Order: sequence, then C-alpha cells, then structure tokens
Amino acid sequence: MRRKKRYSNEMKLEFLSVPSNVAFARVAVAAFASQLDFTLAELEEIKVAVSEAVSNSIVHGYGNATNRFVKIHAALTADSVEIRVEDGGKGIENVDAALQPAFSTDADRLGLGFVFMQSFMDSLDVKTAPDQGTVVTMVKKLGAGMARTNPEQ
Amino acid sequence: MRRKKRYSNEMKLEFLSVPSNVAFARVAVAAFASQLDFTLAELEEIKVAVSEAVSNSIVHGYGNATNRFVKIHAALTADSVEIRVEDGGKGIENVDAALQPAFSTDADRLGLGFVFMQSFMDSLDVKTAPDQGTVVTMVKKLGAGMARTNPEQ
Amino acid sequence: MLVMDFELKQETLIVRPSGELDLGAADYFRSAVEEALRIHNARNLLYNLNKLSFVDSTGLGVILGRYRKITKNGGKVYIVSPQPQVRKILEISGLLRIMEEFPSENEALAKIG
Amino acid sequence: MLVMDFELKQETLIVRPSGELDLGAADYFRSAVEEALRIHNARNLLYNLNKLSFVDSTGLGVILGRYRKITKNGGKVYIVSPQPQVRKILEISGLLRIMEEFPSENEALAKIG
Ligand SMILES: Nc1ncnc2c1ncn2[C@@H]1O[C@H](COP(=O)(O)OP(=O)(O)O)[C@@H](O)[C@H]1O
Ligand SMILES: Nc1ncnc2c1ncn2[C@@H]1O[C@H](COP(=O)(O)OP(=O)(O)O)[C@@H](O)[C@H]1O
Repeated sequence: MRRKKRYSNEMKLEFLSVPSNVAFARVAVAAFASQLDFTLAELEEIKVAVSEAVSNSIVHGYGNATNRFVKIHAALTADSVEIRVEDGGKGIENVDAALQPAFSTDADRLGLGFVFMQSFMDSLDVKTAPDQGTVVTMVKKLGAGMARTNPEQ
Repeated sequence: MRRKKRYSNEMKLEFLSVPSNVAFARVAVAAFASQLDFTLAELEEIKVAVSEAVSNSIVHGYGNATNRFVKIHAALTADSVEIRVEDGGKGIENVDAALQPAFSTDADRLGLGFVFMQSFMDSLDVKTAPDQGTVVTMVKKLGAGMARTNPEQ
Repeated sequence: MLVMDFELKQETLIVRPSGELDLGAADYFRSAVEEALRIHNARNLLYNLNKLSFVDSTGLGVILGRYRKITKNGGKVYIVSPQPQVRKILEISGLLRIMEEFPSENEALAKIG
Repeated sequence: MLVMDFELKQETLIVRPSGELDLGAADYFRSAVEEALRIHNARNLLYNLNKLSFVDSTGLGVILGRYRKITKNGGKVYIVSPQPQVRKILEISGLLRIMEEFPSENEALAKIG
C-alpha cells in the first residue's frame, strides 16, 4: 500500500508543442523548484532534464507537429522536486532500448536525452505504450550531488 | 460576431494559492512573453501586473487559504501577449469601486493593484460575481510604451 | 527571495533589502524591520533600494506601514537609489511624494545629520 | 535566445554563440554556421563557448553535426572556455574526448598555427 505523498507545493503547466517552448518550460520549472534550497548548479541540471523530456515530446512524441500540447506537473516535498512531463504522442515501443546511451530512432540525434535525465536527476520513470503517449517522471533531491557517477571524472 | 483570435503560442498554468507562487507565476509568464520582442522594462511591467492579479486571487479571492488553485492562461499574437488570471474565490461585489485607486477592502493594503495592472498593460478586463470567482484578462502590446500616462511624469 | 541587511548610523536605521519584495516576502520584511527598529530604538528609517530588483503593491504596503509608525513618532523615512523599475512603481504610487529620495546613503545621512 | 558571432583567423572559423542552444535555436545555429563555413571556406572550426549559458543534447547534436563535416575534410574542431554547466554536458557526452579544449582562443589558435 502506498500512501498519497504530501506535497508542500504543486503546479501544472500545459503548452503548445513549439520548439520555443522548450526554453519556457525549463525556466518555469526551475523557477518553481527554486523555492527549495537547490544550488544554482542543481537548478541548471533540472533545466537540462526538463529540456530533454520536453524536446523528446515535441520531436519524437509529436513528430515535430506544433499544434499539440505538452503537460508538466511539478510538486515539492520537504526535500525534493518531482517533475512529470507528459505527451499524447506516439509512445515508445521498446523503453529498455530507448534508455540505452546513444540509442536514437532519429539519425540526426545523439541518443543522450535519457542519459542526461538519468545523470542529473535522482530517479527516472517512463510510462508509455505505442500510440498512447509518454509520461516521464523524474525526482531530484536536495543536496544529493549529481545522481549518477560522471563517466569522465 | 467575433472571430476566434489566432494565437501563435499558448500556455496554461495552474498552481496552489501559496504566497511563494506569486514570484513563480510572474517569472513563468515573463519567460513565456519574452518570446516576443518585449524590452526588459516591458517584461518587468508584465511581471508587476501578473504579481498583482495573482496576489489578489490569493489574498482577496481565497482569503489567504493555501489549498486552492490559481489558473493562468497566456497566449501570444504577432504583436501582443494576452494574460488571463483566474480564481474560484469569493468574487468582487462592486468592480467599479474595486478599480478605483486607493480602494481596498483590506485596511492593510494600498488599493493599487488594479492601478498597476492598468498602468502597465494596454487593456484590463474583470469578469466576476460574488462567490463565482474572478477572471482578470490583460493585454500588453509590443512597443506601446507605458499604457497610461504616468501621473508624476 | 529577499535578504535583509541592517545598519544603525546615528539615530537612523539603514535597511538594505536585496531581492524581490512581494506577497511571498512581505511577512519576513515586516517582522525583520520591526525587530531591527525595536532593538536599535531608531528614530529615522533609510531604505537603500539599490539591490531591490522587484516590488509590487503588496511590497509597497509593507514599506508604507513602517512609514506610518516612524512619522507618528516624529521620525523621517528616506529612499536611496531605487532601480529604474522599482522607481517607476514608487512614482506611480505617490510614495516619492512623501519619502525624500537621495542618490546615496551618505547624501541622505548628511541631510538628516 | 541565441546570438551568433563569427570571425575568420587564418584557416579557422571562430564561432561565438551567446545565449542558449536547444531545440528552439538548433535550426538557426546549424544554418548560421553552415553559411559562415561556406562563405569563408574555412578548414577548422573553433567554438568559443564562453557566452553559451545553456546546452542540451539537441544543442550538442548540431555542434557534433558540424564536427563530422569538418573532420571529413581533414580539418579540426576546438572548444574554448565553456561555462561549468556546459562543460559538464560536454564531458558526460564524451565530446571532450574528440574535440580538444583550450582556455582561450589564442592558445587554441597557437596550437593550430
Ligand atoms: N516522448 C517520446 N515519445 C516518443 N518516443 C520517445 C519519447 N522520448 C524518447 N523517445 C524515444 O526514445 C529514444 C531515445 O531518446 P533520447 O535518449 O532522448 O535520445 P534522442 O532524443 O537523441 O533520440 C528516441 O530516439 C525516441 O525513439
Ligand atoms: N481576485 C479577487 N477576488 C476577490 N476580490 C478581489 C480580487 N481582486 C481584487 N479584489 C477586490 O478589489 C479590491 C481592489 O483591488 P486592488 O486594486 O488590487 O487593491 P488591494 O489588493 O490593495 O486591495 C480589493 O481590495 C478586493 O476587495
């Protein structure tokens, strides 16, 4: 049995799937998260993670269609921010493959989006099904440092 | 007959009626509006207007209850941003009185919220009814300068 | 986010708020200034707004609240170097008609002197 | 918002992007660099990232796209003074393993010399 989490603050955001909204989304989520005592470096990491998830919804989920909507739900606990990025797009067929570094279904892209989300956040969860859209949920805790080991350090 | 307006971009925001979200809301709306070529001074004016409308929803609409939601809808046309701030609170009995400078139903407040919204935006519209909540709609145009004459200049 | 800095010079409490003064910061601003006035038993108040990046009508309200208290006791309230966007707000509200403005703390203090 | 600045020194095109490089700016970055490479017929590419405040994997993609073109023609690509948060991204991605990094344009140009 899971108890409903206690959030001290909550917000929802919904915006058109246009490329210029990627910057808007990360600034809005970082402004919300900044109510907790995150360092500037941590807020930058949150920005990258949001940027990746929202870009994926626009590019992969909606195939760059600009008339769809991306939704974000963000909530604060005493020591963490939980961020959910959701689209109603084409979904992911094989999530395990998609999570692999350098895997991309688009030859022009690097396949590093999920790598950055995992590197910069403390947890990542992907719920998706073909043609059922994708929901990416990420949590970042206060003062946890960078979540995964940086491969080059 | 009014035709539906053509928006080039659109977003919706919904957040808990806690005081710390006033800052979040104005940053988010300014980040969205900054996709148009507003000057920094104009973005500051938009921030003040959003701050006033959201503070009113929290303080007057919800009587400082922190478990309610404030909604914002923002949309861009080629040369303007339209911002709608909405609460489900107690509404305004006499809008004409409320719009007067220095009118406040709260002795500790200045009654300048609507004055700033009118000074800094190009149009202001208030839809409300007792116990039916309040919807404040404001438009700011690109390059219009300050909308009303500054009384001291 | 609002951070407050205080200093007493002669009988004047210098208040240096840095950051944003709005509904989210109003209670903190109010109680911090009240506390500092009480401790220092100051007669005048000087707001150095040099580092205040945002104020709205709620913020003006708490500034004006302190004004009423000070002037009731025969003291004066001064404003020093507000940033342009804050200055615009002070002007429209009429606050600059009741609080004298100076370009620097020293010039204000010399005047009070 | 992204603003691009270009300069040709010897056979090296110096690219100085300032602002944020993401999906919203990728097309502009790509076409601006392609155009500058075409006009100047440059052999090497030097990215001065000193004023780049944000990059994500989409942004890295367009940087790497130009890398492939340049190296195919025997040229080299250099990175100069990325900001800490951008540097972290370059590191994790492995880009710093294939593009040499220098603390300043002059040091990079001396090396290319
Ligand atoms: N929201 C989404 N909708 C559909 N497919 C997605 C979504 N997000 C990720 N994917 C799939 O997962 C793959 C890997 O994603 P990612 O690691 O971000 O790399 P990239 O975006 O560079 O392809 C994508 O190539 C795509 O096939
Ligand atoms: N969202 C709202 N819900 C209920 N009442 C409101 C709302 N917004 C404004 N009002 C009423 O209008 C009055 C004037 O508002 P305003 O000019 O912003 O001044 P102030 O907030 O200082 O009172 C308020 O005192 C209040 O009675």
